[in-house]
Amino acid sequence: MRNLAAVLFIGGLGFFLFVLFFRLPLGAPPLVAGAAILEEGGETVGAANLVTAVLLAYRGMDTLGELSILFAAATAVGLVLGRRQLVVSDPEGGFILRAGSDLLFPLLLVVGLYVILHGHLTPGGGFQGGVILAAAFFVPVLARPRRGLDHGLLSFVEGLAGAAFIGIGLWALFARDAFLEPLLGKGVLGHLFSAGTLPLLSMAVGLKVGAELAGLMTSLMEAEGRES
Amino acid sequence: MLPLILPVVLPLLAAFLVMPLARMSALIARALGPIVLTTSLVLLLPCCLDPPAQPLVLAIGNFAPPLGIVFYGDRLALLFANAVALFFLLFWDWRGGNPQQARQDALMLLLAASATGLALSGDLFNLYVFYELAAVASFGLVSLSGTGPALVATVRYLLVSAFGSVLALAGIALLYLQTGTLNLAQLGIDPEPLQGPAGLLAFGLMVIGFGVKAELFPLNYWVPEVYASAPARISALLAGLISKLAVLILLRLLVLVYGDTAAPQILLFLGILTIFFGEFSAWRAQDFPRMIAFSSIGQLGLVFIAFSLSGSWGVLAGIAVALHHLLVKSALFGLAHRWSGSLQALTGSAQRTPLAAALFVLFALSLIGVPPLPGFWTKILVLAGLAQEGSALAFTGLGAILLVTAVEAHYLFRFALQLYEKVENAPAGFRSFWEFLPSLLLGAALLAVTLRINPVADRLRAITQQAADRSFYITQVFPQAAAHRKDQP
Amino acid sequence: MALDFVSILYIGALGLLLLGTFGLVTTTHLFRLILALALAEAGVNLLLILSGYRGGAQPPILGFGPQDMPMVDPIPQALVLTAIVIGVGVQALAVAAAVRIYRRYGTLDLVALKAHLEGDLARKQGIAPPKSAEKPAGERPLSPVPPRPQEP
Amino acid sequence: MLETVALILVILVLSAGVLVLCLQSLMGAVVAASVVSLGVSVLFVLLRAPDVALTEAAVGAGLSTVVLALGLRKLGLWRIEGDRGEAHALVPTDRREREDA
Repeated sequence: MRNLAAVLFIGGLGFFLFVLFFRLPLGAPPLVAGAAILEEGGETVGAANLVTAVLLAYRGMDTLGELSILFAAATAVGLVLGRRQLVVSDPEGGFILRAGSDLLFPLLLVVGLYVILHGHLTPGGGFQGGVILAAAFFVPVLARPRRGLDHGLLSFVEGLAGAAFIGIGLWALFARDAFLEPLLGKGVLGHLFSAGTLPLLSMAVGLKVGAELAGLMTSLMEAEGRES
Repeated sequence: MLPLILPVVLPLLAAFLVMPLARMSALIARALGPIVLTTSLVLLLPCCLDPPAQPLVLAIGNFAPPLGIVFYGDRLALLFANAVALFFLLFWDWRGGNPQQARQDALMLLLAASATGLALSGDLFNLYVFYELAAVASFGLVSLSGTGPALVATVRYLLVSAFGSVLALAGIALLYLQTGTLNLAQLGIDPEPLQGPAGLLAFGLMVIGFGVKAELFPLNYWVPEVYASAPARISALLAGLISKLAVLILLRLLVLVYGDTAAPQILLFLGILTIFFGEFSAWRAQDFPRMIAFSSIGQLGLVFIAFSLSGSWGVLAGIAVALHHLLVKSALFGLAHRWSGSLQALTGSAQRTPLAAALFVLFALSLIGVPPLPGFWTKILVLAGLAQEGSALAFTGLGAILLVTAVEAHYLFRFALQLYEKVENAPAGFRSFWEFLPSLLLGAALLAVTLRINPVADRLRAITQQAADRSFYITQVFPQAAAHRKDQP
Repeated sequence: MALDFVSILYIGALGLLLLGTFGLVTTTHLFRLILALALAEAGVNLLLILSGYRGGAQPPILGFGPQDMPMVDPIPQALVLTAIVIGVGVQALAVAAAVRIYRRYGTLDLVALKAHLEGDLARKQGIAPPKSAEKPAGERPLSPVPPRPQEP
Repeated sequence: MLETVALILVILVLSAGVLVLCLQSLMGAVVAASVVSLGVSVLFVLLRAPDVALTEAAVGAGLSTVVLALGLRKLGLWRIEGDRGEAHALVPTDRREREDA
């Protein structure tokens, strides 16, 4: 019964979508908002990477929402897994793992920061760099599980980075009467110091995402919790 | 413009800061939430009591509408934004004492911010983001007790909700593919291409997606377990407030784009199914939280039936039913805080806590629609609208509402009689009347509305007039589009 | 009909979406449901990116290719970035809850879990546990695992 | 040329997707899911979306695989027999006895 309903629903949906396919302007969509951004994005925002311009300037509110969602998820994971002092049963990694992690840590850190800071110029940005940062901090945990990560410090970084994002937005609110309007000079298109406050926002996003994901992975790893 | 942006942003800021602050001073961290919510209320209340003639429109970051995100605060949106601040203050966990208090407060604040955003945002994808934020925050809050049932209920809710989000996102992708814009007003400027099959499919997907939180029929089987295992405060907020905000998204789409299509018929059909499912399950329910959870599903079916009525009548009826349900259902869940057991175990509760039992009777009467309580007027609005419609489906809806009203009356009276039964050792119930203070306040509000039904009705008509007017919305967001329209009639 | 580039991708996106939906509706194992959800999400993300693609265009990065070439729409790309992040957040939460649930009930089968859930709720609220129609009384949903005594 | 690459990738992604749903080993299914993500991220490159491709590769193929694998490890569930009910067999025997009593 359940499967029959499923097949019917999926068949119906698939049929609809396939039939509609011939009416949809695939491959030649009506660019409305997109065309305008392509035209003026570089000048108004000053970022060469227009995706970053959309993400942090035009649709900055979405990015704030996205940060909040990740924060909510991390908070809920903490709530679900409990906050007891957990006994980590994993043994110390072998020499190769430990040496490898020592080697990887600074490399990943630099790459992560590079990706974050060049978000407005090249593909990548706060979020992608943040994932790399999280990996940088997670690899040593894999090698030496007992040392773990300081969750207090992580929540501090997380909170302050999020507050910094909103703070930059509020600064614009009071300076120009528009929340999240990019401030500071736009600089020369394509230079590192350009696009006004965008790199700062990117930095905040990167730190927040990095701290959140690192915390998430470590708490999943440590979740040796007993029955509640 | 501050009333539009700060009620969304300040709770987010506070949520980010609660946990670091809690490490320094628990007191400050605890005070942060109420302070922020009160600030929002102070900012919003003047706009709601004495609404500006023109809606507040705010382009975030000063990026002109189709490029950036727009916040649109007409009377309806401001009313809901106000209700968010008010209800979160009412159902705030004032007592505290949870070992994970900071996390819980952070999630409450995130939920408050997302709810305000849902009321105010005028951008489809931004609405989706706020909707997801509301979903994720509520997952955390529902599983607050950490017991097995709470976790299982959360996971079921999470899977249904995530599936709904995927469908809603597919709908948004289909819309974007056809129009190249996400701005609601711009979608409304030229709705004709969207009224074909592709547009209707997109609408259907979004109805299913956003219908998850609005407790609409196919995807609402998570409701009873979640409301039965979550803390009653959270159930009150989810059933009362968040479900209405999900409905608000669909209302905007209906008014701006899909008013003249088959979409209202879809809603009417789903609404009838929802109302049957909800009320008959409520009739069979054996415990108090699940009874009112199912009854909440039934009421939302009524909301959808109301919104399917054509023209501004439907909007008026829908808003009236939604506001009435917001008031009554939040209050009933406020009572569920202590009355969490089976109906049988609550027999004779009126002996110890007569005030709570009286409140229940008051809300039950309004829910059934006994005159002169507001519930009566809202039901009359819907029934009159359905009678005017005249189609076969509309008459089916009419019959359905009358039938389920009888069912509703039966189970609510049955329970009310049980409450007043004389028994030897009556259940303890509430320890003090502080425990149902929110319900008491809401009951007083209900009585106040009953006594001053005319001014309230006038206010509702003013709200509807703005909310039901497609070209009004478009003109407010795109003044130049309106001028363009006048040139070529 | 020769398949062009865009239709191939459209079919791929649709296929992923439908596969994921199929998995979501037919599976009852919690962990596999999480995976099916990821499939559906990947399909929708592809669909969204596809809605901004136009043939013969270059990535929306200034100074990346020749000056006057048309570029693809950057908005859907930003949307998908947001959607991916949301997806991973929800996924992590689901995994964490699954871990806790498995420790509590010893199963990840949603049908069994639903039975446990109703039994537990019924016990908490002091009502008769729901009778399942298809099973005889002896094989009613197992009573949930009693909480293990807390070690000091 | 572009069509051929796309076709191969789509077939790869869809078959990996089928594997996700029907592989017995959950770890295998997780790996298949990460193959799907990787394939999709290459498709994003073909669709001129380098930012998204980078994210999908980092998140879908990396982060989410790590999260799922960590979850599986915590569950002690590298492998299960069938999808329904049989998972009970994983409960320690003493606990099962208590349940059955």
